[in-house]
Amino acid sequence: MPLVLTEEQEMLRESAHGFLEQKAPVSALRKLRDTNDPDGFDRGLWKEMAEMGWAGILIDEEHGGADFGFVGAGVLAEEMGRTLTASPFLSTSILAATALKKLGSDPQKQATLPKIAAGEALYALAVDETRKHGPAKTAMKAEKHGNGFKLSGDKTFVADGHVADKIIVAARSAGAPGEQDGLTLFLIDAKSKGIEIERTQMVDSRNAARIKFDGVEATGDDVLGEVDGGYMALEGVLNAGRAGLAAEMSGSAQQAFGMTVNYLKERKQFGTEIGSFQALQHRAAHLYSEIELAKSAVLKALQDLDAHYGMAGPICSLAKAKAGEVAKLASQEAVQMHGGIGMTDEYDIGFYMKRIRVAQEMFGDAAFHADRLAQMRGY
Amino acid sequence: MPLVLTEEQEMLRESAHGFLEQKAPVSALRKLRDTNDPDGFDRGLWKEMAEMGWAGILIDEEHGGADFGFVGAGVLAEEMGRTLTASPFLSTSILAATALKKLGSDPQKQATLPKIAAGEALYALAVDETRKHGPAKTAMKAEKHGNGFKLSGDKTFVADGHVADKIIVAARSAGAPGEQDGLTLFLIDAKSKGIEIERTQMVDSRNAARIKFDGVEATGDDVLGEVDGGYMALEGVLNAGRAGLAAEMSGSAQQAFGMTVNYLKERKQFGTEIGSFQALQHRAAHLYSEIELAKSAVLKALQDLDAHYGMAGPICSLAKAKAGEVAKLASQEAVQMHGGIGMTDEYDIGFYMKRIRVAQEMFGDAAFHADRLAQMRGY
Amino acid sequence: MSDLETFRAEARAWLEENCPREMRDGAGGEENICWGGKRWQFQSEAQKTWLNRMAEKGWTVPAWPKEYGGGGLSKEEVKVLKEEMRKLKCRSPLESFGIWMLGPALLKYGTHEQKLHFLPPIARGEIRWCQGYSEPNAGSDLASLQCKCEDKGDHWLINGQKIWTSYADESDWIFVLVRTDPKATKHTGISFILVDMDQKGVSTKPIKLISGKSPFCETFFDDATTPKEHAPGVSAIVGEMNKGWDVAKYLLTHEREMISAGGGGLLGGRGMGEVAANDIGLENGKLSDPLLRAKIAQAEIDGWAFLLTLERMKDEAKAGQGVGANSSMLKYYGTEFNKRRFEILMDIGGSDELEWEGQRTKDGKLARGWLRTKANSIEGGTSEVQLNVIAKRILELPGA
Amino acid sequence: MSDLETFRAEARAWLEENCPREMRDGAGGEENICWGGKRWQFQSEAQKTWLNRMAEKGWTVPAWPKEYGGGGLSKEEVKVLKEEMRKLKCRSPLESFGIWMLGPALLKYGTHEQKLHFLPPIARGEIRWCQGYSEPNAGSDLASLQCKCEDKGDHWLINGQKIWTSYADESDWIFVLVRTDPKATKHTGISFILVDMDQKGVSTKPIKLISGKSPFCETFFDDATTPKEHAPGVSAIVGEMNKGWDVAKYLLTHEREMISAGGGGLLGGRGMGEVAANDIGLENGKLSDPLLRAKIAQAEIDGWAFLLTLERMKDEAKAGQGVGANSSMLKYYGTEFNKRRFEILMDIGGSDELEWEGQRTKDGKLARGWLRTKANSIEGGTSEVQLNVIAKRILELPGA
Repeated sequence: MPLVLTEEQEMLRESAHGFLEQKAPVSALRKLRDTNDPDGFDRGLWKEMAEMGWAGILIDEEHGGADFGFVGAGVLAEEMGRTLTASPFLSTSILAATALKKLGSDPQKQATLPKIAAGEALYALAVDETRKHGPAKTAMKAEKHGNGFKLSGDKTFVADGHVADKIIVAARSAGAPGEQDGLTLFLIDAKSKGIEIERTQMVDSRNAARIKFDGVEATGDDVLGEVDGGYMALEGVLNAGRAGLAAEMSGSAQQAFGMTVNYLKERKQFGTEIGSFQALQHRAAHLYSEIELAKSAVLKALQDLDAHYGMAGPICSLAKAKAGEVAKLASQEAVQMHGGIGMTDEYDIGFYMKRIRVAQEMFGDAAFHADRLAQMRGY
Repeated sequence: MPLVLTEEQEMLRESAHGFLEQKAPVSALRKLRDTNDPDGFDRGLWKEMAEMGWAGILIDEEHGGADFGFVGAGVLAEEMGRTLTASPFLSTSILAATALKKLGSDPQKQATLPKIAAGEALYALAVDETRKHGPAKTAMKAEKHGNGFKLSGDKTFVADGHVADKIIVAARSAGAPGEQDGLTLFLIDAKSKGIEIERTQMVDSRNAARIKFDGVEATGDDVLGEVDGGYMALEGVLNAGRAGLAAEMSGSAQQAFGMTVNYLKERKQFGTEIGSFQALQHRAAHLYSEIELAKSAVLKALQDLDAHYGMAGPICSLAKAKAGEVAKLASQEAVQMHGGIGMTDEYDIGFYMKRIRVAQEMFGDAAFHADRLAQMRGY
Repeated sequence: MSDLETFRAEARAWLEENCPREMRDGAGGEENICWGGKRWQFQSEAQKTWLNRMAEKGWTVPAWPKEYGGGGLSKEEVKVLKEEMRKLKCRSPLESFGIWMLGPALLKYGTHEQKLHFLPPIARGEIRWCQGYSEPNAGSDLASLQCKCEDKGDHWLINGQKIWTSYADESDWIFVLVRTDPKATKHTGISFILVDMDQKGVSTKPIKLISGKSPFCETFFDDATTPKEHAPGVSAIVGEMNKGWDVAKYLLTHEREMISAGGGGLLGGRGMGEVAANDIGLENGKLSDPLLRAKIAQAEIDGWAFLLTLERMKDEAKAGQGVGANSSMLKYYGTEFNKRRFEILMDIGGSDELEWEGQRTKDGKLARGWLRTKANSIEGGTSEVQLNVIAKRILELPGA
Repeated sequence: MSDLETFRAEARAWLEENCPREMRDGAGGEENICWGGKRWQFQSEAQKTWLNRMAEKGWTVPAWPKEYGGGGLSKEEVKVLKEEMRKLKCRSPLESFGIWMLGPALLKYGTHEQKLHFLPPIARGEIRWCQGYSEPNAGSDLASLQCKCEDKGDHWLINGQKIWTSYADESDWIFVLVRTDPKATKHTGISFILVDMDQKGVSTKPIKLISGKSPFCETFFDDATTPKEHAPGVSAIVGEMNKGWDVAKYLLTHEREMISAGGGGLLGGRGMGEVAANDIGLENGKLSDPLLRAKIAQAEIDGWAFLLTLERMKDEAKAGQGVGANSSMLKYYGTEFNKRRFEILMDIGGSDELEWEGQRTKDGKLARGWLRTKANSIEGGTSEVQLNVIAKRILELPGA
C-alpha cells in the first residue's frame, strides 16, 4: 500500500482542517481553561463532530459508524493536534471504539457502538496506576465474587475519566504485578457503587481523572474479551491509542513549526529578519527533516493498524516514540525561536508545549517505546 | 585545592609543549606508520623523555623519579595528545608505574621503578579479553601449581604489548567470570615460556598486542598485591590510566579544535571566510564549551588521584566519559568543517579522529563509564 | 590573631547578638525575601528589626563605601561575613535590583552627588528599583530600542514601552534605557536615566507566563517626566548623555556573570538519579526504565562537568587567569543544561507531575518550574547571543 | 496476458538463455563491477560475453532510446527487467559515470549529433568517463571554479585542476566544468565540456583518504586541448556556451537523488541491535552494555523512520505530490544517519574492530568503512549546503 493518503482520506483531512480552524481553534481551548469549564470540552461541538461521522470514525456502518479505519481516525487526530482541539475523541472514538469493536460480544457491540457513533455516550480507558505507563504493572484486584468479580484499586491518568459514562478498566484476575498473564478488561458503569472519581486538571488544560475502585461489583457480562487473557487485547487497544496520540503530536508539531517559520520570516532584529540567520535556518531545516520522519512513521502505523492490527505493536511504538521526541523538539525550538513572547501565556505557543508534554507521556513515552522496541528485537 | 595548574605544573606544560612540537609532531607519527616501524615509537625520543624525567614522572625521588604526581603526568599526556606523540608513556609510566608504586613490595619496587624512571624497561598492562572492556569479565586462569601458579588464557588490546619487557596481567585465581572477587595481578617476564605475543597494528597507527598465555609459570614473588583481592587494586591502576587517556584526549580535542578554528578563519567560500557563517560559528562555540567541560573534569580527576587515590573512581569515570565524547565530537566536527581536504590522508586531521577512537575505547568507553557512574550512584 | 580572624570573631559576636531568632532559619525561598521599598509590608517585626540593624551597620551592602550607606568592607571581609551569616543561618536582610544592578552601575558611572543621593536609600531598603531595558520589538537586539526621551528644558519627557520589567508593579523608581538622540545610529544616542514611577505618566501591567504568574510586567511611559536634576547637582542621567550603552553593556555583563555564577544551584537538592530511583524504582539494581536511566546518566555527567567548570573558572579568575567572555559560555551551557535537567525531572515525574492544580503537586510546582526554565535561555541574553559572543570574542571568528 | 506480462516472460527467457552461469551469483560488491573502457581487463570471459550480449540488446541502458544504443524500454518495462534480473541474480553487466551522469546530461541538454556520437560507446562499455567538477579551492562553492578554458579558434585550451575525480586514473574521457568567460560573475561564464584524457596535457594522481586507498584522483590540465567539434556537428560543449551551470545543477540534483534513493541500503545487512546482541551478549535478556543499548534503540528508531520516509517520498512522487527539494532533506538525513550508524557499529566492534591490518578484520574493513562514511556528508553537496537548500527552497526563509 503506497505511503500516501487516498483521495478520500485527503478530502477528510481538508474538511476537518477547515472545520477545526473555524470551530475549535486554540482560542477555544483557552476559553475552556479560563472559564474553568467543568467538562473541559464543548459538548455542542462534540455533537457536531458526531454528526459529521467523527465520533464513529472507526465504527462499522452496521453499527452506525463511518468506518474510515485508523488512517481516517489518525487524519482527524492530526488535525485536532494542529488546533489543540479538546474533545473526547481519543478516549471514546479511538480507545473505546477499538476495544469494543475488537473485543466486544455481539450484544456488547450492539449496546455500545451505535451510541458512541451518535455521540451519545462517553468512555474512558483506565490502565495506569503509577506515574509511568506499564500495563503489566497493573495491581488492581479483580477478585472472584459469586458469579462475578469485585474490583479494588486505584487508577490514575484516566483521560476524560471525569465525564465518562462508562469506564473500560484493566484489572488483575490472576498473577502478580509485573506479569503479563492474568489481566482482565471490564466494562463498568461510571456510576457504579464503590467508584470514586476525582477530576484532575492537567498541564495541558485538558482533564483526566484519578479513579478509586472500592469493591466495585462486575458480572460476567461486564467482562470485555477473555478472563485472565486481557494483556494482548489491551495492547492492541493501546496501540491504537498510541498511534492516535502520535498523529495528534505530529499535527501539533507541524503547527508549532509552521508558526515558528512564519515568525522567523516576520520578526526583525539587528536590522534583518531573524529567519535569515544561518544558525536558525539550519536548526529549522533539521527540525523540518525530523518532522518528515515523524509523519512517515505515523502514517505507516495507521496503515498497519488497518492492514494487520495484531502485528502493529512495533510500528506503533516507533510512531509514538518518534512523534513524541520530534514534537517535543518542535515545541522547544518554537519557544526558543519566538524568544520572550513565546514565554507569555497570551501567545499560543505555550499551549502546544504543554499538550505535547502530556500526550507524549500518555501510554508510554519515547523511552518506554524505545525500550519496548529493543526488547521486541531481542536485545 | 584550586582547580588550576600550579606554577610548577604550568612550567612543565610549557616545556613539554615546546619539546613535543619540535621533536614529536604529527609528522613523526606519520613517518613511523609509513615506514612500518617495528616498535611503533622512537626509542631515541623515549630516552630523551626519560632524561627529562618524564618516564619517572609518577615515581618518587627515592626510586629515581621526578615525583610530579598525576597532575604532572596528565599535563604530559595532554601535550602528547596535542601532537599525537607515540610513546610507551601510558603503558609504562602511568599504568605500570602506578601499579608497582601502589602494589609492589619493597623488593619489587627496588627492582622495577628505577629502571622505569631511567627509561630502561618497558611494561604493558594486560586486562581485556573481549572486544569491550570489563575487568570483572576476566576469565584467564591462574591455577595453583606447586608454590606458584600457572597462567592460561588470551589477552587482547594490550597497549605496547609488542615491545614490553614485562607484562602486568590480571588473572582469575578464584571465582567465575563476572565476579569481582578472585582476581590476582602478576608481574611476568615477556619472554617467559608459554607466552605468545602477536603485534596488532591499530587504527591509530599505534601498536597493541594479543597475548596468549599457555601454562605460563609464576611464582609467589611474581604476584603484585594480594592473591584473589586484585580487583580493587586493578581498578586503581585503571583509573590512573583512564585519567591519563582522558587528559590525552582532551589535548587531542583542543588541538583538532584549534586547527579547525584556524581553518574557519582562512578558508573562503561563497566570497567570504567560512568562519563567518553563523551555523558554523554556533557549532564551534558549542564545541568550545564542551571542551572546557572536558578540561575541568580531567583536571579534577588528576588532582583527586593525587589527593585521595582510593576514592577517585567516580571522577575518573567522569573524565574518561566526558573527554571521550567531547574528543569524538571535536574530531567529527573537524573533519566535517574541513570538508574534502579533511578526508585526505595527506592532511593531519584524520590522525586525530583515529587516535581518539582508539583512546576512547581503551579501559571503557563513555557508555561503560556512564553506566558505572549510574551504578555507583545507586540507580 | 590576624585582622581577618579578629573581624570574623567580631562579626560573629555582632550577628549572634543582633540577628533575631526568627531570621535564623536559613530560609532562602522567594517568598521569604525582604525586598524593601515604600510599599513594603514587613512579614514580621523580626524582618524589620533585622533590616534596620543590618542597614545601620552598612551590612546590607557590605562592600559599598561607608559614605554611601555601605559597610566599607574589603573583599575578604565580605567573604568572611557571608560565611558567618551562613553558619548562623541568617536570612539575607535585603535583596533588590537596586543592590544587584543600579548600585554597581552608579558606583562605576555615577557622580559623587548621584551616589550620595541614591545609594543610601537603597542600602536602607527605602526605595525599591526596577529595570527598564527590553522593549517589545527589541528582544536580543537591545540597541534597537525606541523609548523616546525628549529635552524639555528643565525636565525630560519620556514616551514608549518597556517589557520584562521585573516587579515593576511593586517598585518605586525605575532605571531606564531611553533614546535621547533619535538621529543617532543604534548603539549611540541612548541614555541611562532614573525615573520616579509615582506619576500619572507611568503605568504597569503584569505579564502572565506559560508557567503562570510571574514578576514580569510591561511598563508604559505616556508623557512621563523626570526632572533634569533630582536634587541640586544630581543629574537624572547616569554616565554621559547619549552614552548609556556603556552603562547597559556593563550591567549586562554583570547580569550574565551573576546568572552563570548562580549555576551552583543547578544541582541543588537531590540528584536526578536518586529522584528517579526513589520515584520509579529499581530492577536488578538498575532503574526500571533503562532508556531514562541512560538519559539521566549522560545528563549527570554533563552536569557534574559543568559544576567543575564553574569551579575552575572561579579559581582561574582568582589566579588572574581566565577569559572574561567565558561568562557567556557559562550562561549558555548552564541555562541549556537547566532546561534539559527539568525535562528529565518531568520525565521522572511522569503523569503524577502533570497535574497543574491541586495539593498533590502543590499546584503543579515542578511543571511550572519546568516551563519557567524555558525562559532561562532567553532572558539575560539568549543562548544564540551567547554563542555569537563566544564565536566572536573567544574564538575570534570573522563577522558575517 | 498484458503487454507487460508478455514482456516479462520474454525478458526472463532471454536472460535465462543469455546470462552466463558465472554472472548469476548476485555479486554486487565493488570488486565485481564491470566498468568498461579502453583499458578494461575483463575478469572473465563470462563477464565479456555478458556485457556484449546485453549491449547488443540495448539493455545496459534499457531506458535510453534505441538509436543511442539503449533498449527503448518504458519505465514499467525497465522495472520488470530489473526484477527479472534480480530473480535470476544476474550481475549488472556494466556500470559507469557515463551511464549514471553523462548520459542523463546528454539526453537532456545534448544535440542529436552529440547523442549519436557519445551515447552508443557508453552503452557498449567502450569509453569510460569520469567527472571533473570540484576544485581544490571551491568545495561547496562550485560556482567559484577557476579551471580556465580559452578559445583558440578550432580548439579549446584548458588549464587548471580538478579534485575528487573518481577513477580518473582509469578513465578515457572526462566531462568537465570550465570557466569560458573569466569576466562573468560566478554562476555565469561556466561551460560543460567533453575532453579526451589521452593527451599529454591531462594527468591524474590518486588521492589517499583517511580510510586508505580510494577511487578519487586529482586531475591536472596543463595546456590540455579539445577540438571545438569532436566530429562534424558534434560540439565539445554540452548545452549552451557559458551556461554549463544549468547542466551542472541538473546533474547535482540527479546525484543527490541517486544518493538519497540509495538510502535503502542504509540498513542493509543485520540490524545494529542484532549485531550487538551477537557480539557483546545479553544479560537478563538485554544487551549487557545498557548505555550502548539505549544508543542503538534510539538510532534504530530514527533509521526505521528514515526508511519509511524514503518510501513515502517515492510514493508521493509517484502520486504526483511531494517537494522536489526533499532530495536535499533525504541526502542530509541519510548521510548523517549513516555516519551515526557506523559510529555505533564501531562501538559494538570495540577493540576487535580497531585492528587496521590483518586477517581478523579483513584489514580493518569496518574501521575503513566507518572513516569512509565521514565523507558522505561532504561529497555530493555538504550537509550544510543541504540545510541551506531546505531553509531557502522548502521553508522559504529569507537570505542572509
